[in-house]
Formats: sequence, C-alpha cells, structure tokens
Amino acid sequence: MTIIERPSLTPVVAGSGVSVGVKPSQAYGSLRRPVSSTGWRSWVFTVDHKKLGIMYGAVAMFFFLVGGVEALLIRAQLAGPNGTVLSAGLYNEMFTMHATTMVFLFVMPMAAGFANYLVPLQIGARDVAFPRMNAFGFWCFLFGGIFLNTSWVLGGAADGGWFMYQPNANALFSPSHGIDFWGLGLQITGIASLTGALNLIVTILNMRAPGMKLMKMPIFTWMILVVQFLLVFAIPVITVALFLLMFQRAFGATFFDVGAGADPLLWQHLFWIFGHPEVYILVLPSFGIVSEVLPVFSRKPLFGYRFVVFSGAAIGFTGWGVWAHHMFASGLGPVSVAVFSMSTMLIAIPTGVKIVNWTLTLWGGKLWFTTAMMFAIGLIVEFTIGGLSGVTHAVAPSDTQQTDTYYIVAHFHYVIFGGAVLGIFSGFYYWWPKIFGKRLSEKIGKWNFWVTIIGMNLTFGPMHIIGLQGQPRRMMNWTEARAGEGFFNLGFWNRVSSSGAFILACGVGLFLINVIVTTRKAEKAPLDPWDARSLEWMTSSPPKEHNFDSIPVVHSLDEFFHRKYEENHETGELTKVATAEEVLADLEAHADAHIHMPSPSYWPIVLALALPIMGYGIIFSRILIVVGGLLVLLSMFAWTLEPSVADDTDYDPPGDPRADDGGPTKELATHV
Amino acid sequence: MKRSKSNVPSLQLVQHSPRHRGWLFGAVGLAAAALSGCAKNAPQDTFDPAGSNAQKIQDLQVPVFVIAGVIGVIVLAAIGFVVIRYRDRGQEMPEQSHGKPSLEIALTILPALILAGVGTFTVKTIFELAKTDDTQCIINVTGQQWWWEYDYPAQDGCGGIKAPIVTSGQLVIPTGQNVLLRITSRDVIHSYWIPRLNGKRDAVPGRVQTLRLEADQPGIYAGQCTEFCGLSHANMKMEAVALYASDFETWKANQLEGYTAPVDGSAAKQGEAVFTANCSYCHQVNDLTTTNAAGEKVPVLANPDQYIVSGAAPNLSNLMTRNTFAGATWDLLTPACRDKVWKAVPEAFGALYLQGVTPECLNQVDLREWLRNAPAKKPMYSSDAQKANSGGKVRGMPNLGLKEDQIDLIIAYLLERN
Amino acid sequence: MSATTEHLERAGHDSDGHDYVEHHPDSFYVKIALALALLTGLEVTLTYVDIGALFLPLLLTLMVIKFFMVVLFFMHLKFDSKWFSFLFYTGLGLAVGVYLAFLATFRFFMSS
Amino acid sequence: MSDLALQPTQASEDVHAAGHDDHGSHDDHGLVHATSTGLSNNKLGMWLFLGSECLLFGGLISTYMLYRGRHSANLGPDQIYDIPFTSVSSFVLLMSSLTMVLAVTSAQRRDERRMNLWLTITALLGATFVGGQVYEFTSFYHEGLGFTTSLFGSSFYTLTGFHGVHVTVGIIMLMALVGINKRGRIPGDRAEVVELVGLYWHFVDIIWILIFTLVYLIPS
Ligand code: HEA
Ligand code: HEA
Ligand code: HEC
Ligand code: CUA
Ligand SMILES: [Cu+2]
Repeated sequence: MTIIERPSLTPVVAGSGVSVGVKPSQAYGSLRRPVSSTGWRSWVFTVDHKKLGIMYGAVAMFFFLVGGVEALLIRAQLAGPNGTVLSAGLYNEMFTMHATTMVFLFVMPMAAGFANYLVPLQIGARDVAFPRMNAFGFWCFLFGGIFLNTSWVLGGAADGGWFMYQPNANALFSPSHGIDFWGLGLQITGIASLTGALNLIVTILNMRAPGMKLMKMPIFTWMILVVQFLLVFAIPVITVALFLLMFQRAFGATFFDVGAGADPLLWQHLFWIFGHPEVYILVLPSFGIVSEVLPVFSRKPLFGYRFVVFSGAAIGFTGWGVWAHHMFASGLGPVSVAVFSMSTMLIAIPTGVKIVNWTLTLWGGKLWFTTAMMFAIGLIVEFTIGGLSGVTHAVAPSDTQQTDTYYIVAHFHYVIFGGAVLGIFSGFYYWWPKIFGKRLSEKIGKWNFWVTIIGMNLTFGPMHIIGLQGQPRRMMNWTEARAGEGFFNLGFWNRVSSSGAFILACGVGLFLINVIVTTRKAEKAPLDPWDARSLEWMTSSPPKEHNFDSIPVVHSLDEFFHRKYEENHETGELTKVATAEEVLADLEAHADAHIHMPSPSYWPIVLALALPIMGYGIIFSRILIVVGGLLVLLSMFAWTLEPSVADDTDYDPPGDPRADDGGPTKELATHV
Repeated sequence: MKRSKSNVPSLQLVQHSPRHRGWLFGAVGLAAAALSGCAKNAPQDTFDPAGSNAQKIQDLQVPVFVIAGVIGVIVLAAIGFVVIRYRDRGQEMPEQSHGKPSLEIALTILPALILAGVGTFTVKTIFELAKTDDTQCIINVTGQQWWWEYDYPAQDGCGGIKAPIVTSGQLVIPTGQNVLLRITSRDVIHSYWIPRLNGKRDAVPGRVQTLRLEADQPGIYAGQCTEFCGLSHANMKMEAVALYASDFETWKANQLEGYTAPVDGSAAKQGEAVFTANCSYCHQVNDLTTTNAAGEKVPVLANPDQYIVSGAAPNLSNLMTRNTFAGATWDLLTPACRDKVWKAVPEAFGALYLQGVTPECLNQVDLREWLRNAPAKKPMYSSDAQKANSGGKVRGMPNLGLKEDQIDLIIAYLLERN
Repeated sequence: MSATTEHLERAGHDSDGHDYVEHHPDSFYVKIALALALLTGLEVTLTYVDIGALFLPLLLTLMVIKFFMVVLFFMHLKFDSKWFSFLFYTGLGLAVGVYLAFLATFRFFMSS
Repeated sequence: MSDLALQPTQASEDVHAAGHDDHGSHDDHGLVHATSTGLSNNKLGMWLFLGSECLLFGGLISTYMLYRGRHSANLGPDQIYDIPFTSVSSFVLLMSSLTMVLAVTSAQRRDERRMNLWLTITALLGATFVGGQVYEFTSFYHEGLGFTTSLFGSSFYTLTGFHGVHVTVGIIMLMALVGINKRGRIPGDRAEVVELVGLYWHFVDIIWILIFTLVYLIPS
C-alpha cells in the first residue's frame, strides 16, 4: 500500500539548519497554506508538474487560436489587390502580434507544456526539481501573455515586426505604447522560459530513475534537455536587448538613436544572437516528439539513437554561430557574410542526420498509420522542404534576392508549421490517452491530418512562388501593377494562399472538434494503446499524483518495451513476455511506502502577478512599480520561508502527524 | 505479437501522401526553371537577371535550387517508398536493430561534400559582388519614410556630371556602366532592391553602404523597399530606368537645365504663387525665386528640416521627367501612356521615356487625390495627434487643405516642371 | 557527445560527496586573497607606467588570472564536480565566443 | 527554492552507490540526496544560472565596448574615471570574496558565530562597494555625464548599474541569511545555503574583475 504522507508535526532533523518545532505556517502569519486537492484551488495553487503541463498546453492552445485568427486577418487582407480589411497601422500590428503570439505564446509554451508533463514521467521522477518555481514559470507565461495582449485595448499593439528593428521601434517612429508592452511582456515570458529551463535541466540531470544513464534517456527528454540549454543561454541575450529597448523608450537612453551616434545594427545582432537559437528552440521539441512516435509505430527502435542525440546537440551548438544570416543584406561586409554563410550551411548537416535517421527508422518497420504517425511523417516531409529552402537562404548572394520576401515567409512557415506544429499535433494524438485517459478519435484525426496538410501546403506553398516573383513581406497590400501574368501571377497565388489559410483553419478546427467529441464520449483508453516503449507508459493513465508507485530501475533504452518483449539474440525474434498491465502490476506490488509530494503554494502566482503590475507601472504610473515591487519582496520572503511540504496544521482538521508506521520519515527536502 | 486487427486504423489515405506533396516541390522547381526571358512574370522576378550583378547571383542560385530540388525529391521518394513498402500488412515484428554507424557516417559526409562545393562558389560570388574598383558612375541613394532620393554628385563618372542632380523615385542610369550606389537613410532602416539588377542592400541611418547595379538593356526595372519601415512600407517602391548613354546625356542635360518661369498671366504663373506659398517650404524647386517685402528677387529655399522628421521632401524641379510619384507608388502617366513606355522595345524606350509627362498623358486622378489629401492616399503620420509625438514635425506629406481651384493651378504649374 | 556525457556521468559519480569536499584551511583562502590583492595592485600600477605594446596583453592576462583564481578556489570549481564546470564553462565559453564574433562584425578589433 | 523527496529512491546498487551530499558536514543524518549525479539540485541550478548570467553580462559589456568611444569631447572614459577611487572600491569587493569564503567554511564547520560574523562583514564590504558606486555615479553626474548624455554614458551606467543591482541583491541575501539564521530558520541544509549565496557573491565579484579591467583600466 502506498501512503502519501503528510509531514510530521515535529520536523525530523533534516540538516542541522532546520530547527525543531517551528511550524512553517507561522512563517507567514495566519495565512493557511492552500492544500485542497480538488476544485479551482487545486489548479491555481498547484505545483504538480502534470497539472502545470496541462495548463501550459491549454493556454498555449488558446493563444494558437488568437495567433491563428490574426493570421487569417492577414490572409484576408492579402486575398485581393489593395486589400481594405485592415488599415495600414492595424496590419502592422497584426503581423507583429501574430508572430509574437505564435512564437512566444504558442510554440514555446506548448513545448514547455509537453516537457513539463512528460519529462518527469519519462525519466521516472515524481516531479521536477523545483516545483514551486515551475508554477511560477507558468504564471509568468500566462500573465505575460495577457499583459502583451492588453495592449490591443490600451492604445494599440506593437507595430514594429517581430524582430522589432531599430530605430523604427523608437518612440519617435512608433509612438504608441505597443512596443513598450511588447518589450515588457517578453521580459516577463522570458522569466518563465528561464526558470523553466533551469528547472528542467536540473531535473533531467539529477532526477533520473536508477539506471537511466544519459544515453538511456528517451530521445524526447534529450531534445528537451538541448532546448533548455539553448534557452538558458539565449534568454539573457534577448533580456539585454529588451532592457536597452526599455531604457531607450521609457528613460530616454540613446542606444539606438542614430542622431546620438548609435549603430542600429547593435539591436539586430543582439536580437538574432537570441533569435537564431530561438528557432531551434521552436523545432527541437517537436523533433523529440516525432523521434518517440516514429519508433513506436514502426515497432522498431529509433535508428541511430546516438547519432540523433549527437546531432541534436550539434544543432544546438552550431545554432550559436549563424545568427548573422538574418543580416546578409544589412551591410556586414563580405568577410562576415562569407563566414556566416558557411556556418549556416554547416547546420544542414546535423539536421540532415535527423531526417536520415527517421527515414531509416521507418525502413524495414511494420508501420502503423495512426494519426500521430501520420503527423510525424508529415513533419519529415514538410520540414525537409522548409529546410532546403533554408539552405538556399544560406547561400548569401541568393539570399540578397530572397530576404524580406515571401520566399522567407514560406521557408519559416514550412519549418515552423511543418516542423514544430505538426510535431505538436503528433504529440497530442500520441500522448492524449496518457494525459487524459482517453484516445482522440482516429477517424476525426485522419480528417484533421489531411485537411491540415492540404491547407498548409496551399497556404505556404504558393508563398515560394510569390516570394521568388519578388513580393516583399510585411506589405499591407499588393497591386496588380507588379503582379505579372500567366502561371506566376501573384494575384492568383495570393488567392490560393489565402484560401489555403482558411482550409488550414478548418484543419485546426477539426482538432478542436475532436477534443470536444472525445471529452464528451470516448471510453477509457487501454493502458498501453500504442504498444509504447518508454517509461511514461509504465504507469496509470492519467498518472497518479506521485507518478509511480515505485520508481522503476532502468536497464535499457526503451525500458518499457523490453519489459514487455524478449528478444532472441540469435534470430532477433521477439516474444511477448508481459502485458502492460502485468508490468504495471509488478511495479505496484513494490510500491514505495513513503512518498512525499510538495504541497501547493500561494507564492508562485502572487510573485508572478507582481510582474505585470510593475509592467503597467513602467508604462502608465510609477506608483504601480512600487506596488509591484513590494509584492515581489513580500512573496519572495514568504516563499523562502515556506517549506515545500505543508505542515499538518495547514490541514483542516489537522491530520495525524505520524504516518502509520510511526517512525520518523525521511525528509529529503532542501528549501532555498 | 498479437494485436487485434481492429486496433489498426485504415491505411487507404496514406499511400497517396508523398505524391500529393510532390506537386509543391514541382512548382518550386518550375519557378526555378523558368529562368529568364518570360516577359509575363512579375516585374520583380528574382530569376530574371537583366545585368551582370544579378547574373552572377543567377549563376549561383540556379544550381543551388536544382541541388535542393534533387535532394528534396530523393527524400520524398524515400519516404514514399518506405510508407508503401513497409506499411503494416501483418508482417512479423521487425528486428530491433539500433542503427548502422557506417551508413550514418556515409550519409553525414555526403551532404557535407555537397555543401562544401556550394560553399566554395558562394564565397567566390560574395567577393565578386563586393568588388567596387571598376566603378564607372556613382550615385548617392537616400531612403526616407517613404520614398527614395537620388543625388548624382558632380563627377567624371556617369559620362561626366558638372553640377549635382537631385531627383527621387526613379533612378536613371546609363546602360552597360557599373554604377555604384552609396546607400544611406535619414530615419529608419530601408532596403534598396531592384531584383533584376542585383540583390538588396539595407539603407541604414548613420552608415553608407554600397551596392552595384549594371543594366544591359534600356528599360524600367521595378524595385521595392524591403526592410519594414513603418506605416507606408508597402508604398515605398522605386524604379531603375536604364538609358543608352546618348539618351542618358539628354536626360542629364534636361535635369540641369535652369528654371523656366511660367509665362506671365498663365495658370501656371498663378500656380507658382500658390506653390511658393504652400509647398516650397518643404519642396525645393531649383532657382525658383520670389519677391520679398523690399521688392528684391530672392531665391525660394525649402527648409524641410523644420517641418519633417526625416528632414527632406522630394525635389520637384523636374517632377514631370519622372513617370511616378510618392515613392513610385502612383503613376504620373495615364494607364495608356504608361503601357507604351513599359512595353517599348529597348531601342524605342529612351525616346519615349525622355518625353516625360505631357499634359495629355498626366494621370490627373491620382495626382489630384494626392494634393487634396496626401495622408488619405498614402498612410503617413501627419495628423495633429501624431505630430504631437515628434515635436510638431510630420512624417510624410500633410493634408494641406487646398481648394480645388488651387489644385488646378498647382497642377498647371507642376506640368511645366519638366 | 556520447563520450562527453559518459565522461561527465562518471565524473559526477567520482565526485559524489567525497573527493570534492577537499578542505582547505582558512589560511589557504587568505593567501589567495593576498595574491589577488597583489595582482590588482599590479594592474593599477601598470596603468601608470608606460610599457608600450605589452600593456594590453599583460593587463588582460592579469584579468584572466584573477578571474580564474576566484572561480577555481573561492568558488571551489577546481575541486568540485565536473558537472559544475561543464555548466559554467559552457555559458562562459559561449559568451566569450559569441560576443567576440559580435564585436568583430563591427570591426571592433581593427580600429585603434 | 528546491523541494523534496521527488528523487527516485535508491534502488539499485550499480547506479549511484554513494549519494551523500553532505557538503562536509560529517554526521550522516540520513539526508540522502539520491540524485543521479550525486549533486544537490540547488547547487546544480546555481551554477547553471551563473552560466546563464555570463551571457547577460557579456551582452552588456559588449554594448559598452562598442559605445565607449561615443561621447562628447570632454566627457569620455579617459576624462571621467577616477582610477584610484575605483581601485579602492574594487579592492573592497575583492576582499569581500575572501570574507565570503570564510563564512562558507565556518558554516561547514558549524561555527555559527563566525559564520554570522563573516556574513555580516561581507555584507558591509558589499555595501561599501555599492556606496562607492553611488558616490561615483553622483560625481560623474555632477561633472555632466548623465544616463542620457551620450552613448558612452548610457552604456556605462547600464553595465555598472546592472552589476550594482546584482551586488545589492547579494547584500539582501546575506542580511537575510544572518537574520533568519539568528532565528534558527534557515530551511534545509544551512551550509549549502550559505555556499549558494557564496557562489552568487563570487560571481558578482568576478564580473567586477572583468569590468574593472575592461572598462576602467583600458583606455579607449
Ligand atoms: C523552426 C524554425 C526554423 C528552423 C528549424 C530553420 C532552419 C534553417 N533556417 Fe531558417 N528561419 C526561421 C526559422 C527556422 N529556420 C525563421 C522564423 C526565419 C525568419 C525570421 C524572420 O526574418 O522573421 C528564418 C530565416 C532564415 C534565414 C534568413 C533569411 C532572410 O531573412 O534573409 C536563413 C538564412 O540562411 C535561414 C536558414 C536556415 C537553415 C540553413 C536552416 C537549417 O537548419 C535547415 C536544415 C534542414 C535541411 C537542410 C533539410 C534536411 C536535410 C537533408 C535532407 C540533408 C541534405 C541536405 C543538403 C545537403 C542541403 N533561415
Ligand atoms: C510559430 C510560429 C508561426 C505559426 C504557427 C504561424 C502560422 C501562420 N502564419 Fe505566420 N508568421 C510567423 C510565425 C508563425 N506563423 C512569423 C514569425 C512571421 C513574421 C512576422 C513578421 O514579419 O514580423 C509570420 C508572418 C506571417 C505572414 C506574413 C505577414 C507579412 O509579412 O506581411 C503570413 C501571411 O500569410 C502568415 C500567415 C500564417 C498562417 C496562415 C498561419 C497558419 O498556420 C495559422 C493556422 C491557425 C489557425 C488558422 C487557427 C485556427 C483558428 C480557428 C479554428 C478559428 C476558430 C476559433 C475561434 C472562433 C475561437 N504569417
Ligand atoms: C510639410 C512638408 C510638405 C509640404 C508643405 C508639401 N509636401 Fe509634398 N511631399 C512631402 C513629402 C515628405 C513627400 C514624400 C512623401 C512620400 O512619398 O512618402 C512629398 C511628396 C510630394 C510629391 C511626390 C514627389 C515625388 O517625387 O514622388 C508631390 C508631387 C508633392 N509632394 C507635391 C506637393 C505640393 C504641390 C505641395 C503644396 C501644395 C506639397 N507637396 C507640400 C512633404 C511636403
Ligand atoms: Cu522603406 Cu520599407
Ligand atoms: Cu536563423
């Protein structure tokens, strides 16, 4: 039997620093700790990585729709010549916020959601290393996202394009508060990314199940690890840039003021030093997802696991040396251009390794075309198209023809939508039964897949033509005068693209319908619906609060699979030796007696709430800065003094301090 | 293993997948293959070089696109093959093989080799395009929200220029000469791009950057500002006009011709007064004079610095020698007249262009709209509320509240600026 | 990579709580501090005497030495787990590499 | 800010036989961190954070480097810096690293009194440094170099200001440690908490080592 213990009234000596007999609840006066495990409180104050993961996912999905509606408005404007759906100013706000929303409020947090939910399960841990910090990260993301979007009603959203080139983003050239909101909002979501990344790295390095060497880690966890390293090192760079931006706009500094002698290229470098690693931050989690999905549905291990891990790390590393390929036309001089051109080509090599390995994973397999599998194969195909156009940009002279045209827009939507987003959908279908205990309908799923694939190719495919025919991006309209005639007529392809976008919206809509239908009626999914291979399937669906009754000891990559199947080493023949249920029953039979789970807390959400308050303060009123600042101090103080596990007196009625065995519990907490 | 067959979803749709996506790549490939010539393509076609610089890019990018296309087709074919060949037909569980390092390494080295080849030619082209030592003509190009100014400094190049020429919207160059643009900006970053003549170069305030153009044949080459520069980024176009050397001489001479005052009593003469009163504090018309309170003739000098954030407005001395206005976004020519110029054969082009805008050919509709209320036609920051943020200065041309009869007079006046 | 991770993994175990708890007497730290003080003094002195072209390299060398003395001894990185070194030096190395390249694109090292 | 017993329990011998992470405290009170690396979460997180901070300060230092020459004729680095003064305050900060180490070793020896003493001294030295900086800023300001005066001014104040804020945060942490420790409330392993604050403090110090040389001593 497993007991989730409540902590004892008299904390056991847990390190000499903890004094005996201090009741943690005293630390913050009469405020009682939120401990309920049901109702809204159980979500708002939760520190459970699974709940946070779900909340990340739900909020990110919401922002996907917001960004999608913005995209639809853009496409509606461009459907015909001299579009009048949006005014010039609104159009500029639209594509700026579309990109910002999609990148920072959809793909990144969605990946954070997957990582949050799955990484502890995949490595056989009970939560992340710093659960409250995890909650704090989520609230920063949510409040940052809301803060950013309130700019729409508080004088206009940011209108400088998502890379916010200076000096066009100066207060002189963009007088509304939009860009202030943008800078501060990204600063807040940046905190979410940074704390999330620190947390996950420590979790992955430190909390693996016994036996799980790094090279036995599931590949998704590996890719997440690489991404978190990219975040840890890239976020500070954008932080610097955003601070300079804020000092310039709010406090009169002159970092990008050419009149004062500034060099506008400073911003571009800082932005892209962050920005290029950022694009791999967007896509690597999805690479991880399909690297899980493809083997499962090919019924073969991932081909060349080591190479895939290595190439992921290599992509991450090389990604730091290529940023100036976004600046080939900016006048870097031929030497810099040549260097960055070459380094950019280099990155195609490790990425190619991934494509090759996925293809070879399928090769010789026994392919089961579930929706998850189809999205994963879709990713290979679509991403390759986008990657290859990326290589044509890497050739600097030809990029000077392509840069800032729709050909670039085609490139990055193929790698982002065809890479990151298709991967995310694959992950939805694959892990839905794990997370919600129900399988998404495969029937609607197939429709979802095909409509999405057709829609995306119709939307973004023509952009290759539009771009190579010379239509620049970020144009609030196009004119017949420069549209050409015949097969390459820009008008025709713009219409195709716009129609495609609405088909794509139907594709996304089908997913939403699928979710609703499934939630309403689908029956419970079997324990192991896909005959999966990794640890997260070795527990109930959805998993219990503490994930595993007993932490499995890992002997091999694909641990779960090897517990179900035995391989004859001579013939290579597989025999099934256990069902998933049997494996699980075995684990449950050895359930750990004492499991401590961290308790919910007020402080993460309070601390996160203080940040947008300070943000509004910087924009509108200095008093709010003070209010926010005090709130920060208060909640940090309370946080520091709050033990990670609630005291018994926090419960109502106070529980029995001692667990059933009466002995002292092993208190493993360190709280800083 | 015994999986119940009902677990396996239907496979019918999947088999078509690679074919379906194949068309797309085909389309991209086609775009690449439609190299030059095809006059129907959009005027900013990036695969349609009309001069040596763009040709260098073309020579590089065509093979690159072909290589990329071939690799794409190979990957798609492989996926297609695998998807059909290895779909679950109830075969045995596959061998649990973990990979094959030799194959991996081979498939890593292969792309590396391809890219090494591409890289070599790339670097070579980069340096070739950066060459400036055989320049024959220098033009200063300045971007500003939301139009381009061209300033031909006095020089021996360009067939000899004695006094500076200032114009806007249309860049006029001699064919066959290596023209060096020295590009900068007065406000935010813009980017100069005439696709058929060369790639882009950003106009960065505080920096002067160079870009070379050379056009083999006379004609108009369309271009567009490609760095996002605010409200009217989409309306910041430009055109390069290439003329035979002899025609270019005529053009230069015309630009440098002194001011011809309108005939006394004509509508144009009245227009001159309206212009002097309403326009000339921003727009320069060279050698325009006025009579001051003391009865002396004094030159009218524009002082745009004081009224416009970016500090300049187009020089209107020779407005009617250009075919377009306001960032080359609207035509000064009626559609019929415009067509004639654009579609002229190279030999006939120069003469047609040099005619400029005759009264019959003037596109009154757009020009009038412009004069009536410029910001309504072209989004600009010119309203009072927007001016408040920039110390009362405008960005773009403000609404001057002219009456219709004033507009008539101004148009009569402007028509003589040729 | 695999080699590196294995290495790190082993390194982590080797240093498990034991060999990095290398105790130094307080006098050890005092000596380090003294050395740091001397180096700082030297740095300041250097700015007052003219030693020509050697000045910049010398000053930078002293800076680097001081930097690593604090990192290795005060922060104990020399005696601690290789994991810490890995994490910190990755950040440091990236920062140095990226920002030097960044400055190079501005032709920072060509002027003066 | 770490938590709990989330780590997998010690189950297999071959994995990490020795998971003790007692940072030099000699009695084994059964506080087993069964982490995969055998290292504490907090310390791992702190080093990672410091690695991340390298890119933050790198960006600020580079910005300063780029802009240090952009100022009006008589208000540049060469005119405005007071090297002897800054040398002294740099020295103070450097020495605070020593007192910090001594606080850490005291904590590891469980010498509460000394630990508190050294922590207090460290905080005081830090405060002296920050005070010096405030003085420096005001005198520069009076000489005419404001935050918005020139690019040199903006980037100088931004860089040193960021560093100053880091020191200030460090001082607050030190004071809090002393305060909380007096009331016996440091949660978790106290020696480790002190060590973590120490790491942060030393990091702030090494950044100043860079700033002192790159910004103050090298003429522009
Ligand atoms: C998920 C995000 C993502 C990913 C993964 C990539 C991947 C790549 N990108 Fe992309 N990129 C963006 C997102 C992304 N990009 C965005 C958002 C922008 C625009 C930003 C803006 O301006 O708003 C951009 C812009 C951009 C530019 C600047 C264009 C411009 O503005 O002028 C360049 C230039 O070099 C470039 C190159 C590349 C390259 C070489 C890759 C490579 O990693 C691709 C590698 C993959 C392959 C090559 C395919 C598979 C490989 C094989 C099958 C092996 C064999 C191949 C060969 C031998 C060639 N990208
Ligand atoms: C993660 C990144 C991401 C994603 C997923 C997308 C997705 C899409 N993008 Fe975006 N895009 C960018 C990142 C992204 N984009 C970036 C970085 C830029 C550059 C911006 C800049 O220049 O600054 C850009 C720019 C950009 C442009 C160019 C604008 C310009 O240069 O002027 C266009 C134009 O077509 C476009 C279109 C689309 C479309 C049609 C989608 C579609 O895939 C969207 C599909 C989703 C939906 C359609 C949502 C579904 C909605 C419903 C089902 C509605 C029902 C719901 C309710 C009623 C509540 N994008
Ligand atoms: C406050 C300054 C200002 C005043 C006054 C002004 N203009 Fe303008 N004008 C501009 C600016 C700036 C532009 C460029 C706008 C653009 O293309 O984005 C311009 C563009 C033009 C153009 C197009 C020129 C070209 O080469 O593209 C014409 C024609 C013109 N103005 C005519 C007039 C006339 C006639 C008047 C007076 C009745 C006038 N302007 C008054 C600022 C001014
Ligand atoms: Cu000028 Cu865009
Ligand atoms: Cu990039």
